[in-house]
Amino acid sequence: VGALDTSKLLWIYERMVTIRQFEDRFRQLVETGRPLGSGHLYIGQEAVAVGVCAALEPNDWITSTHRGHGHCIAKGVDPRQMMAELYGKVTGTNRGKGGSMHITDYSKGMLGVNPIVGGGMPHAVGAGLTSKLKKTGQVVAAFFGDGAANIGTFHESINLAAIWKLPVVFACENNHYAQSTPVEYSTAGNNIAGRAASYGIPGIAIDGQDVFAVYEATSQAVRRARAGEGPSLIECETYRYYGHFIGDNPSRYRLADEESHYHDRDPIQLFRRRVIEEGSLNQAQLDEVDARVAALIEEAVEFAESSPLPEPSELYTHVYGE
Amino acid sequence: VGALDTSKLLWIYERMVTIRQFEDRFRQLVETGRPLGSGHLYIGQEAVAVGVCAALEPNDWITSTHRGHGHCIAKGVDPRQMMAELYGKVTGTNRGKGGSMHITDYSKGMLGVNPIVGGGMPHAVGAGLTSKLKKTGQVVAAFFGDGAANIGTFHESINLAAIWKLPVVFACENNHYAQSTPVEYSTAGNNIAGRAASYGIPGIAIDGQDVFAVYEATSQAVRRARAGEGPSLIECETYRYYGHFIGDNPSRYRLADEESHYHDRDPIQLFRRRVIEEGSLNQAQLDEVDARVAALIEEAVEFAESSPLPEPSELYTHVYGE
Amino acid sequence: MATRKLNVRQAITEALFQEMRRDPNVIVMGEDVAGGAGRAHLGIIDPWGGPFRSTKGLIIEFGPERVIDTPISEMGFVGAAVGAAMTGLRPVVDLSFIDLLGCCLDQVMNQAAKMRYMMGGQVKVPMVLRAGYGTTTIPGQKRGGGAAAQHSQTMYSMLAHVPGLKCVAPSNPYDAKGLLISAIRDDDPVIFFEHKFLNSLSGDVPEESYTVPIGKAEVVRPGKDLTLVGIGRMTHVCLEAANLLASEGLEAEVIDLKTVSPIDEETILNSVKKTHRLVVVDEDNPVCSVARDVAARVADKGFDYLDAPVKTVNAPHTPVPFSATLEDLYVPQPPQVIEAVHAMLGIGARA
Amino acid sequence: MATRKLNVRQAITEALFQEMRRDPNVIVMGEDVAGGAGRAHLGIIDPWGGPFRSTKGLIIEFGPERVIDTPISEMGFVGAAVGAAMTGLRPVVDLSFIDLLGCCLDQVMNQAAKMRYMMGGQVKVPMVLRAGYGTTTIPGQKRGGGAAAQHSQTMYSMLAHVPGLKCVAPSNPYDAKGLLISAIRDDDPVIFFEHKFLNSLSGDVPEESYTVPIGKAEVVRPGKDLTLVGIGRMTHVCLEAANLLASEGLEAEVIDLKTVSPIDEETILNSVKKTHRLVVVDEDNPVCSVARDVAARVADKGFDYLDAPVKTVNAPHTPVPFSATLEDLYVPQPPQVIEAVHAMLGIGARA
Ligand SMILES: Cc1ncc(C[n+]2csc(CCOP(=O)(O)OP(=O)(O)O)c2C)c(N)n1
Ligand SMILES: Cc1ncc(C[n+]2csc(CCOP(=O)(O)OP(=O)(O)O)c2C)c(N)n1
Ligand SMILES: [Mg+2]
Ligand SMILES: [Mg+2]
Repeated sequence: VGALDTSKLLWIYERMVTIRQFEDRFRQLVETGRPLGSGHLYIGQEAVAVGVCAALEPNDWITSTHRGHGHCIAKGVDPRQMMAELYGKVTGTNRGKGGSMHITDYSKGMLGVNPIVGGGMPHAVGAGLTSKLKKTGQVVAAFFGDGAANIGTFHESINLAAIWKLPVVFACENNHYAQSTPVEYSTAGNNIAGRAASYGIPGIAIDGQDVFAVYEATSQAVRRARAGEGPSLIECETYRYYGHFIGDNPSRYRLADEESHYHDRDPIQLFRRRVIEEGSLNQAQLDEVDARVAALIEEAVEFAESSPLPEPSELYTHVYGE
Repeated sequence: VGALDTSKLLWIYERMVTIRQFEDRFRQLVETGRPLGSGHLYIGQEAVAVGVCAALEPNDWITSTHRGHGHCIAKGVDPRQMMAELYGKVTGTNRGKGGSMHITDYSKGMLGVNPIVGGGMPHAVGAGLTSKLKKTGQVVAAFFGDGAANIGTFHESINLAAIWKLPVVFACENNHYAQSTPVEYSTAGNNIAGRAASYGIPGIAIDGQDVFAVYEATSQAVRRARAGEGPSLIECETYRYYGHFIGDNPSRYRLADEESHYHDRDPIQLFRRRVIEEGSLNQAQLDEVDARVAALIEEAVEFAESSPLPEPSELYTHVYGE
Repeated sequence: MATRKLNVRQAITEALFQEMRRDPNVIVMGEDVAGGAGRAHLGIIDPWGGPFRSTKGLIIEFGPERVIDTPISEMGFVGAAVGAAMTGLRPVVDLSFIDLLGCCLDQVMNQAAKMRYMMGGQVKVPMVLRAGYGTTTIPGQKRGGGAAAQHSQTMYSMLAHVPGLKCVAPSNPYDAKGLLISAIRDDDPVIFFEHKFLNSLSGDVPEESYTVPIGKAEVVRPGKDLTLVGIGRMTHVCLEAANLLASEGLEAEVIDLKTVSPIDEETILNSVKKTHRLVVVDEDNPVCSVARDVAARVADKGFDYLDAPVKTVNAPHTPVPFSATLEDLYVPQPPQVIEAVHAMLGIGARA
Repeated sequence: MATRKLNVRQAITEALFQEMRRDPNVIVMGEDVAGGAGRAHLGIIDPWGGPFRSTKGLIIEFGPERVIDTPISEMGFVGAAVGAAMTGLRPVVDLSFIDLLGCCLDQVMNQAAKMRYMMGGQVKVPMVLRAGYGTTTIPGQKRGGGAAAQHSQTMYSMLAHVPGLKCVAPSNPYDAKGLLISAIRDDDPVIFFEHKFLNSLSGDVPEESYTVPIGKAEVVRPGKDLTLVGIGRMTHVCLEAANLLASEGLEAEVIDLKTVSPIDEETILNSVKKTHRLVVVDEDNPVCSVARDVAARVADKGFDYLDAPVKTVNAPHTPVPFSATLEDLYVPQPPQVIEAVHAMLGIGARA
């Protein structure tokens, strides 16, 4: 907690809680028969997105995965526009044309949820090139899953960023599963962080449930990136509380022990306990955030419900420019 | 040399010399205006192909690269049929339909020269799967270049072979260049062998000009593979004497020092010196091989020149079965 | 033997069971084709059974050596299937979504498809690549959105273009089973397109093993006034349109193309010879599509039969939008087919 | 300003120089686009200048930050170009051979092409992907063989199919320069097809910068009896065929398509309206090809103009063979065009 002031701590808490409440609400809506699509819930992993984004500046960039709601909220995307996107409304971030798997807010440096596994990693390299060439000082954080560590773009992207010394932070969210496939089956070698050695860059495995650990590791990687020393790889050990998508029952392929272990290490509860114990924030401050966020999420749902659908002509627009 | 008997030593020498003479002859034919295509010469790297294949059984498999003449000859493909293939004749290994970049002899376990960089590596994984599933005990050696170490299939193939403990030997020919790009530019990290650690498999960097070193390292990897312990990665430091293809002038991007260093470490001369010094073979035995190979290559050219072209109908055959 | 109702997914599962029993060289590979790999000792076995559950149960009977979960390494495992096929196995690869062709095209187009030819006939590559395609839109049914631009494509046109590949796209459970069995027994690489909307479509399927020939289209409704050619889900759209046209007094002949490579020209030309009019309905994007390919063949070889412009109905030249309200407009439906028929016949839009 | 003779390769180089001078956001990336990267301190700079030498000299003027050698990582560097384009640069990527699309299709088809749409117009992806295509066959010239199945493909049909991409295939140095400048200034991803055979073709090119519009075809030879549509090298084949046809008393109008996505229907329809006959000549494989696409459009929108079957001439549905004797047969040449014209007109083969 040390270096973080109250407003930063509240910022962190608010973003984590926003992710949690946003998705909980979305899940309920889907499960109670609201006519929405499915989605890949981020719940349980909040400390990763928020810890990473806490170490970034607003004009820094992130790339994301299929499980991207958390990344969006952490980077400052408006939950109202996000909810409207999930409803397929024209007021959504992407005018309803992208949905859960493509939420983007360029103005926030959020370069797109990207459901092709590994598909966003090269974009981070490209954004890093832009930053380097234009000397803007911007850093790019590339989120990816444990499953993505076995696809070619992982290898190619990290190698490219390393040889070009680009300001990219590769943030692996190792939630132990790719769909129902356990990471220890799919992934040879000791751990994903260790693969950094192949590219001569720092690699570190950390507790992804501890937002402070994530923030700390990312801050160090960001310093390195901004100093022109190149990319880093951070493997965050974490867990998704729900299935691969809404509707998937994870108890078919996960062990109850493991699930309860991570529920005991809930990132939001860990944060609350720690800041209260250390006296940096009090219960009332935290509860006030919870309430504020709850109101915001309510507003987001209302906004989404009451927003108009895209006009039929939208089918044909934005294929090309002009 | 130790364990190798005279016939094996002669076998090794003959195959290295066959590669050298075959390609020297092909190069001369092209350079003196014979109407042939170009090709990627293997000359200088003979110890790798022959050292690897010396450690394999005839029914083991290899996959190859665009620079594949050496791999073919080392695995026992008939130079006459190879030369006919280069001439586009129907008596060629591939009936003239593949050419230099696709020479294949399935009956020799040579699964194809493959000019898509990294394209052959997954095939080695697949052949390894066949071997494992059918319990044939066959091993697969996958040749690839230093440049190929940066493409996604390198990563995916080694990871797959590692998690499935397949009998594959990944043999990297690090000749320091991919086209004109030096390996130290394109390849982050210390060396390619070191990337083996990412997959928890043995990785070793050896002198690729020393056929005994290559044979030794491969033999060890093959033992491991046949024992069901999985793949290995061997990085062979080597050099191509000519340009990337016939017509490319390498002195535009290589240093004279470096070139002469490797000419001093010519794999065939090293072999000759060593076996003569150690008294395992004598000058006459070696010269006899040279002469025999020279006759074979002459025969190959005559065979190719006098062979018929494919019939026009061949354009349409072998697209599909039946 | 008996015939039961199965849906397309179940028909596919049955074909896989029967072929794996018949031929020990048949293996199944893909992400989560069983699921939870390596955890059998913890009692976890087969929790997924494939992205659409069509490989469920295989691992129980055939074990993890023949039902192989893969990491997310499309180029790697599709390429491994190519290598395995070259060396004696018959892999059936589950690519989940055809959109993921983006991650393995080299192995499909440059390797699998061309191997036999490049090697002068020395090798064959008997593999099947199964992939879900299309959207699940049901026009008018209220829902937020679909699977959007990267998980809803059709894409058979791109692969039909590639020499050396065969491509099939069954429209019903009977054909799904028979074509999959044919594909597995075929010595060439076959891309097996499974329409996501049709997976739950039910129909009569014999219990025993049987084949449906690759490369043969079928007249699924006879008619004399015009020919409608459909592919996959579009066959059903054509049949619905034919019903509506019948009420206008137009008897449409409907052909289910079934195989998009090679295309059965003969069946189509024979029909157009009789009807003199053709509309091809295709869920893929229009440019260089199977629909336009069929139209061009008929405009060449069947020109003298034609009494009217050849019409094609495709999805628009746009990515697939998420919002249901847009996705519903994206996929061709009976009204668009009827509109094309009217335009072809010079019938003005009805008031 | 003056006009000189340049070949296609030189025209491309000039376009790159001029655009890089004009706009500091334009960068060039690809394998060995300069070559020997990282060795400037050893006096090694620009030893390759690209696989076809068309980026030669750029690094001298623009330095290694804007002329970027890449490792062999097609998915990675094409994807990096997408990310760079999204964030403000204008990358011109050299893919060497279009066949290597196999290794980067996802970034081209799923990412670059669809980004603007999926994101509801928030971003643009102004990038150019340059790629060599085609064979260099010169029928009758004795030589062993060509570049075979994986280094000779045409493939624009597959990419013309993809919404969100534009695809151009110039047939001469003037258009190469003008279309490349247009492509670089375009805010959408443009695939720039460079025919390997045409690289050394020479023609008049103005010194100054100019654009040739994307999406416009051109009548390069007027005629009244039939229309020949060519693409890239095939435009020259059409012109040769037109000369031969003239000696039979047939005046062929020849159209150079220039852009294969979007296709200029209007120019083609206007021509067919006049000539009533159409042959489309395309070096790509036939199924779902640009040739058949054009034929289908005319069989629909130009049906009433047509007096004869619409003919298409393509490479066969086979991979590209190595042996020169076969490769010569693979690529369409004037005799096949004339054969198609005769077949169209019902003229029997001459004895
Ligand atoms: C290239 C690719 N392959 C497969 C899929 C199907 N798929 C979607 S998410 C997923 C699992 C991803 O696992 P991981 O990277 O660990 O992320 P997580 O879902 O755990 O957040 C798979 C296989 C895909 N979308 N893209
Ligand atoms: C995927 C792919 N990218 C690029 C090329 C063009 N190319 C052919 S060989 C080559 C260099 C390969 O270098 P390396 O792997 O080191 O092998 P070497 O030529 O040194 O034997 C390149 C870039 C290709 N054929 N395939
Ligand atoms: Mg995961
Ligand atoms: Mg090399």
